[in-house]
Amino acid sequence: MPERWEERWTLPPPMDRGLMRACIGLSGLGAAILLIAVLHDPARAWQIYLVNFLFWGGLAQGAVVFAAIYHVVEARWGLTIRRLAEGMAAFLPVSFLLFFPLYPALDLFFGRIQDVNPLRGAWFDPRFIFVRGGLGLGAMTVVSLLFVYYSLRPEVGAALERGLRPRRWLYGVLAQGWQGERLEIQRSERGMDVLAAGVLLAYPITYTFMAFDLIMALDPFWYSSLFGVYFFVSSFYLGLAGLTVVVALLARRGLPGIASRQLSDLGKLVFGFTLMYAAMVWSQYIVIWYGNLPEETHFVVLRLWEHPWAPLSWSALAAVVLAPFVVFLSRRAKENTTIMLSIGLLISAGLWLERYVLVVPSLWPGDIAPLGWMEIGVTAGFLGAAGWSYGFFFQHFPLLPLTPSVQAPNPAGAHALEKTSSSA
Amino acid sequence: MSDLTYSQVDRDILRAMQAPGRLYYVVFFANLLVLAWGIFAWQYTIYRGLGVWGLTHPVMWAMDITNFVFWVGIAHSGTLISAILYLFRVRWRASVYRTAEAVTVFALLTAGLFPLIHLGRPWFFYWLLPYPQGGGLWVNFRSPLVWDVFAVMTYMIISVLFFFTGLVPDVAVVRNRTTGWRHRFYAFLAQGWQGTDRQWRHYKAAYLFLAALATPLVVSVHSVVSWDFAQSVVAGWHSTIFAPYFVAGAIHSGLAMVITLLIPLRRIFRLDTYLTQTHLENLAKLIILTGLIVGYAYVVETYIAWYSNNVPEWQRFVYQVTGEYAVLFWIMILFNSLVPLLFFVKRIRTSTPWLFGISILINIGMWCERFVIIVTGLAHEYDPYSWGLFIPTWVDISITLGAFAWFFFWFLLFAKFLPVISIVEVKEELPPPMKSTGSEA
Amino acid sequence: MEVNRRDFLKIIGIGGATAAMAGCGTQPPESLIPYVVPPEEIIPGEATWYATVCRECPAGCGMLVKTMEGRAIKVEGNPDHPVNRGRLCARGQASLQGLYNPDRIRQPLRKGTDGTWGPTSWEEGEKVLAARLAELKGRGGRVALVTPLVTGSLDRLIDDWLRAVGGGSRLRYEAVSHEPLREANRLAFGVAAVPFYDLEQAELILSFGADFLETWLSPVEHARQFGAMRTYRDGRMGRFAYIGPRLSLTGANADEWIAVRPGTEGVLALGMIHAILAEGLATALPASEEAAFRRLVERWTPVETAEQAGISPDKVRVLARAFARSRPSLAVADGRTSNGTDICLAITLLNYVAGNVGRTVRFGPTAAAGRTSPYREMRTLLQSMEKGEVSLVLLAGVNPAFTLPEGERFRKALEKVPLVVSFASFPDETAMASHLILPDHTFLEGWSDAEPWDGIQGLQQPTMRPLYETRALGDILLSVAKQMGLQQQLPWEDFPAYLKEQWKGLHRQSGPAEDFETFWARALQRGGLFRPVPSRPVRLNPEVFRHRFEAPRFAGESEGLTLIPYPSPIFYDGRTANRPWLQELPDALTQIVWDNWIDIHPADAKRLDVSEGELLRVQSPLGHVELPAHLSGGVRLGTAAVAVGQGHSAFGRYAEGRGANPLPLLPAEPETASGSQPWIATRVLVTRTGRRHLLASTVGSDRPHDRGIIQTIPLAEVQRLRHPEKHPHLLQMYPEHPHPKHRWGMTIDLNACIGCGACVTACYAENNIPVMGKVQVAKGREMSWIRVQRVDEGASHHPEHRFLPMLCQHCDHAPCEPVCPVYATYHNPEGLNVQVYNRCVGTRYCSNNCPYKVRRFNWFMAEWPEPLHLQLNPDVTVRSMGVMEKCTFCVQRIQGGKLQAKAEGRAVRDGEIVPACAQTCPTRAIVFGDLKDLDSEVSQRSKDPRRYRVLEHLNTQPAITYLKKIIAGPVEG
Amino acid sequence: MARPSAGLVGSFRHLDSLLEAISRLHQAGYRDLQALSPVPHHAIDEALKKPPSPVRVFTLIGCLLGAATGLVLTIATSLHVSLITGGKPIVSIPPFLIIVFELTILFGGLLTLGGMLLNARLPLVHIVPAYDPRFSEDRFGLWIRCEVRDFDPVTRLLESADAEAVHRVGE
Repeated sequence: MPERWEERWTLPPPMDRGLMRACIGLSGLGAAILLIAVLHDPARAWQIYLVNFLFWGGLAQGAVVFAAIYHVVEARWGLTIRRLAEGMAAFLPVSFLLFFPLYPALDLFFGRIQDVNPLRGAWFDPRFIFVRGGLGLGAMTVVSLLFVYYSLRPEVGAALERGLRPRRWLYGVLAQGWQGERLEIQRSERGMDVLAAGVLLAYPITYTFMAFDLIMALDPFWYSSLFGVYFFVSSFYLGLAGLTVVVALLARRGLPGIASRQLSDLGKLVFGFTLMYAAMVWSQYIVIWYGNLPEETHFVVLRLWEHPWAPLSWSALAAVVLAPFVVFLSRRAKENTTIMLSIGLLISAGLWLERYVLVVPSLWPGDIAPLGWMEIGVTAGFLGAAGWSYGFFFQHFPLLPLTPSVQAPNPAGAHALEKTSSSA
Repeated sequence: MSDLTYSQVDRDILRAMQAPGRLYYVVFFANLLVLAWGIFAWQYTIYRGLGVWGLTHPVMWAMDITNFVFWVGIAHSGTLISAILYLFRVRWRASVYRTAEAVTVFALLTAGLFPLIHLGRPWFFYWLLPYPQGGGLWVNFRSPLVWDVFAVMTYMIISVLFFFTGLVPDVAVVRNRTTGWRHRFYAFLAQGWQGTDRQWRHYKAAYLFLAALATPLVVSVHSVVSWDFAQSVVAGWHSTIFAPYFVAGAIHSGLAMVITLLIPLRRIFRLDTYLTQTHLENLAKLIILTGLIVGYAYVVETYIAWYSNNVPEWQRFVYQVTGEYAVLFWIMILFNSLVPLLFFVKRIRTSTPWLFGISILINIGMWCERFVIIVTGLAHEYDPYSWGLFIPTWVDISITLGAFAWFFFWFLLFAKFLPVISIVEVKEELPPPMKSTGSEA
Repeated sequence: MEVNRRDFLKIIGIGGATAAMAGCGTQPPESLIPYVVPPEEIIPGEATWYATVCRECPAGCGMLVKTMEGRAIKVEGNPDHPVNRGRLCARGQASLQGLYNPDRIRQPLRKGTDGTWGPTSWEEGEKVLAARLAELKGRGGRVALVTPLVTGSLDRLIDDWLRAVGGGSRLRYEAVSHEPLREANRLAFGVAAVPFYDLEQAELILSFGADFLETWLSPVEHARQFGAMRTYRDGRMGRFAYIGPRLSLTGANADEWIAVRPGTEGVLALGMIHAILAEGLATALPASEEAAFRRLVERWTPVETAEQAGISPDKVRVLARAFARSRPSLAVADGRTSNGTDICLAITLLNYVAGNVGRTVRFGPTAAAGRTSPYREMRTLLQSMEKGEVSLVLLAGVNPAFTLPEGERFRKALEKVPLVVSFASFPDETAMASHLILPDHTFLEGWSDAEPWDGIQGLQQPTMRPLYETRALGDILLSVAKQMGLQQQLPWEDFPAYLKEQWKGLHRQSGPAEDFETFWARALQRGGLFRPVPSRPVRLNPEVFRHRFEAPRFAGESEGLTLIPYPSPIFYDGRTANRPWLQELPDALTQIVWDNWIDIHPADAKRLDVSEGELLRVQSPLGHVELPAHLSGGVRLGTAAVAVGQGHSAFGRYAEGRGANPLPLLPAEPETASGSQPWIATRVLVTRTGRRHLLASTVGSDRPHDRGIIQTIPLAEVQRLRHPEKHPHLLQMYPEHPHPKHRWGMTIDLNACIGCGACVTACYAENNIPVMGKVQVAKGREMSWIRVQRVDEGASHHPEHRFLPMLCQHCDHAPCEPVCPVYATYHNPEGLNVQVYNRCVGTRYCSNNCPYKVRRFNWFMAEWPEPLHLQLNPDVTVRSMGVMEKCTFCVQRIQGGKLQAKAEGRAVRDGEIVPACAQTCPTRAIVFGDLKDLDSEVSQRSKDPRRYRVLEHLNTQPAITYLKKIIAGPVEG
Repeated sequence: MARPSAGLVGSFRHLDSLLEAISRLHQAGYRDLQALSPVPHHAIDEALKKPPSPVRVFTLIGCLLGAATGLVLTIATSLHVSLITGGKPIVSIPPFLIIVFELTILFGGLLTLGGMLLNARLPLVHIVPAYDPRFSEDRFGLWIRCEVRDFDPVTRLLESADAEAVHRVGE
């Protein structure tokens, strides 16, 4: 790992200009298609929009939460990975803005639940959902960005001091009241302590209510108390998967700080969350299966046993649970970038499908699953947006963080770390 | 701690195993009395019938199952600390995990009794075991209670294995320093351990895999326990969040129990060098986490009760908050999810009295939680005509106290007969004696 | 007194051994002819049925008694009997516990000079009696013989015998009697009789305080008629309004409760006549009479009437209109106030004006109930006893020391009598006050016959050999006569001979189509001789127009609450208070067991600062009792109600010391007109004692709580009903499972259920359900497999009771089954939710997971004090401690039925397999059968558009379909 | 060749001395070495060039065995008893999976332990002569089995890696 920080800027950004342009183009195209779709078949357009909103937002947020956890538990095994995760925060403000176009669709989504129980009507009044959703997501975004900001601040300031990196307008803003490297590193550590905690507190709450309001409530009869947990776990899992993709890609480019050990640690983490995700699915399934209460079962049966959703659901489960579980049982698989990359992609794709199956069957009356140009277009648009925002981040900020000061706090720590890794 | 030498470690930890003082005996026999009383209460139940408990129609489970869930819960923190933290390479676990594991084993010994005690015809308990029975009958594998049998049995076996495996190298040390029957006893436990590289290699491997197995197991066990309730259709029981909620709750209570036991242990055996304030502080931090999870579950349960638009669900919630058992409910909210937040304050989580007090409150709170879930769910079921109340009798209470006595009976023996801190792992945490770095052992 | 009773129990103890012996496999006498084909001998394990008559109250229902190994183990109604057509009430069901009551008097007893009891021999006892009679013979009139309302042969024998032994006064004393009714009919039509009221035909019934579903005349019969009358047919059903200060169980089944002031029922009736005439609705009335009526009732304008009765004038007009317009209508009355006769008369006239006489009110058949001796005569006897004019009192089956307002005084008076002989079967208050007890058989052990209505001769035969050394009253009388050398007057050597003689007479009347023996055999098999009786036309007696109607009089201060004692639906006049099944049977309206209490209106309670369960001192000018308060909107403001029947000071372990007997609070003056005893005749001052009393009830919450457990539907909407909407989205986790041969199911029509609780007691009797006692029930540990849930859907000051029999629903998706770790409960191929007792380990999870809460756990080892154990049904396991139990749909009967069908090589017939609850249900609310048989009644009924299943949203798929109760709303004119 | 019964035991104060000794003996061509230490250390394993423990295989087998047992047990017995409860299918896979899971863990754990005992040659009835209680406390031991004629060179090697003491065992 390069000790002298100048080298941090010599590393090439993960995305070159061409790729960036492609992404921007893609997002523009997506927007266009969305527009056409809305005019053509709003119901269908908005539901796929919601799917992607949940998917990409969750991906970015999940990754940032990972960074926060990494900081809180004072992990030391892969700083680069942390920074790559922080990078995903760049999409959060975009995602936040993408929430608001949903407004016209809310009546579409919550008309039924308002009819079913007028008592709950006020709670599902589109305006109210809009407000609380906006506030929740807003807060979540702000906290996440601040966390990342504190993580960046030291190198930004350092860069300015050394007159590196021309984009003064941005750096100027970020490095307000710079007090010198040593001090800044400590300050940023403290700031990150607080904000990481903030992120970790805000995340479950925001995402629980996202799950309840934007997915569960689409079906006016169904409810499951675990659904919130399930959703934020799966979003975090999604974040990890996305991260795995990025890490695997960069590892093949030989990015320093990402050795086979980092890969395999990341692999173990993904493996762990495969189990976690499975547990969340299972905990709901077994209870609903056993109780066999119509108000619960209809939601599950519709997706797992009824045409046309069953094949989609099962393939989603296969991609999200089965594949990673089997593959990651092997130790070597976790160190192989190709396998990591493909598993990462598989999980991400699977989770996109999962979001799709959670949302669409509640809204879509037809007996053919709507998967056509609208869906592809809108998804592509989101992909583009996520892409260029991520690229943007690394065009401005180094891949290797300065905080926490790299040398491990005590040799015993390193010692312990070696020891267990050897036995693992 | 890093200025310790290997032999110093041996001396310090073995000191705890010297012949006990008067206080120990007083406590031990007082405890024995309570235990005897509890056993009497149980025998009386068997003789007269479950009618001597406060149980009634519709509340057919109450303190019996509460105790069962409570003790299984206590067990969980042990495995968390010894297995999960091991996998996560958390260094500070070394000095606390032995005690935590002992808590696991003894808590399971206690919990395991209740499925037996609570039966209407305990003398037929073996009918719950999977073996071909009269008329080609087997157990009903669809029943959560059978899952319980498997989960708890497995858990008990695995934790005992884990416990004794971890003990072997330590016991070898003890073996070398004892004579007479003690020597023979420890020699037996040590299984002829000498710490050859071969032994160590396979030992470490086995230990790692046991840890890897124990981790999903511990999660499954309390999930299964939670499903004793969640699989039913009882309003307030049938809830998908129960599994993770119970697991978190279990660890919550377990950590509290570990703190409750470590603090006096550390004081009496003067182990402050090994059980430092940071150890307790870290446990306290974990408690913040579990406390938050449990609190989250309370909130979500409430929200869903309202959201579901399910009349019995909501009425039961209102009853739980305002009915005869409301006090217990509020105790549970206060002690389990609010009081632990005090640990956010560094001064509190680093002060032994605070730690001790709060950990005891959490123990109380978690017991209440189980009671509230079980009893309020049953007391106000679907048919209002059959609503009813559980009012504990002296027998209920005696058996509950007896269970605590039973637990402490084993723990007291443990404290005197086995090293309460893992000698080897503490040594591992020390930098090895190196001529090059001049560090000595 | 106390001392005596304790000795008593000692003696009973001695008798124990005999009982045990008597129990095991006693062969019944050869002469008995069973209901079904006579068996050559008793086949072990096979039931033999005997037809007989229920004597628990004067209604005289026909009864079939199931005996096994020579022991009576279950009683059921006799389907051939015109009174009850196969149905029985709870009291009838519990008669077995009279037979097997552990406190029965087991041999003749004699009180020593020191007042302690000792056993004696029959010879000895009869000698004493004979000697006494002999010495009194010819000194005339110093003998008094008191029996309840005995009818038929025994009645005649007693008269003959009394004449033979030298005469004396003979009383037929019933505490719950109908003299005012009889007197009213005498005044109106010159016929001193209680007519036949045809509830079934009526379009509208107005009950002026007549609790015809509980204790009035012939409850089971009336319940059946009522059920039929209330049946919904094309948009209509019979309407029913209840008028009276207290909402009785009968009233609870009415469309409307009009809470008039006590004793003003008659006024309302007169007011209605006034209104009917005013609106010219009395079409049936001849002009002459109409004028007379106008004069008679002119005082009672609707306004005046309403003023006196404490209701609104409109109500009077509406009722009048409705009553006159519904053809036919029917008004029934029970005069229990000081102006009882006037009330009954007014109602009789109301019926007459509306043209119901001859249609729904028919003279022929008339009721035996009209032949009781008025209470006034008991009073006379009492006074002459006090004057020492009576030297011998014979008491058979009556308990005046308990049922007379001056019971205590009666007991003292008895002391003035040199010899008091009691024929009682139980150590009740009166028996304890006698000198010599010559115990009679219970009716299940002896011969007799009963004639509740003229034309209906029920034949009572012994169903088993007497348990103890008891003798039939008839036999005693005859043998005493023999000892007195009266052979020529009374030549019969025992009562059966006399009985046969009487029936030879009936045989002659019925025409010698067949020889007597066949006639007799058929009578025994059928349970009696039932002949239609033509109804006699009656003419209104003009005298009646000169009748002066009086207002009720009440003793006690005016600020007190008017006390309304009423005969308990469960204990009648207290004679069944020693039956544990009945003590454990929840009172229909309060669900309280093992107790009695005083109903106080919530507003009064507020005024008096009284709370539920507080022990109150109830003070009348004549005395005071202490009773726990029960707050209930079921009494009119300013009144308080207490059930009669509890509060025994003697009468065995189950009856003694429960609550208090309100009768001693009542003034003793007979009602002038009829000589009956007015029960609603005093006001009481209610004061707090500050002490509390545990009222054990089986109800958790009696409010509906929006659970939709008891569902109702307005009359108007029934027609519009189509099949109830299916669940909006029924996507299940797993497929349905088939029932290859049968699928046993049940329908319960909530519109027919009157909440009487007969099903509950029948279930106790059939299924060996243990009785837990007050303390355990208070803890919610009653063991009933079926319960009649009561929900109050009305306002707190005006309750609206709904009843729902709840039992195991035998769900297709029974939540109780999968949670059992040992397969102790599962779903059998015929759709039964089976409970395997000897497999159960008692985890109790099944009960926790049963949404209907119908599973019962054996908290202790159940006990049946000897000889109650002799009643246990050998076809049903007695459950041991620590196991779960519940309704089995009477699986033993299902098995029996299937075997029967198999033996006869045919399919099971619809209706041949009937569980105990369905069998006894007086209104046929409960119907059982095979749902796979699409023509079966149960299948038909379960297609009824009113159908619903309790807690359907849980997808348990019960085998029991309920039919919603129809709410007709207040009567409109 | 037949394994020599006798041997030398050197005891060391320091871990690195031990490692030093090991590598020198290796160079000198002595292969039959066994280290004794109060704590495990991967450096020792690396120095001795021992293969990784095969216990993991036992664990895996155990788990598979457990899973299989669970499936067979639940399905077979349910089919055998074949009573319907709560309308659930006779073969109700979801509940059975819970049993399968528990047995997987149980058997896995048991075989793991078995594997360890088997491979580590435990339990050991007789303590090897080379063992010294201090090896469980604060000393590192190295046991070389060799012919008597090699004693001197080995002793020298050990002392050159400054062993505290060298004993002869197994004569």
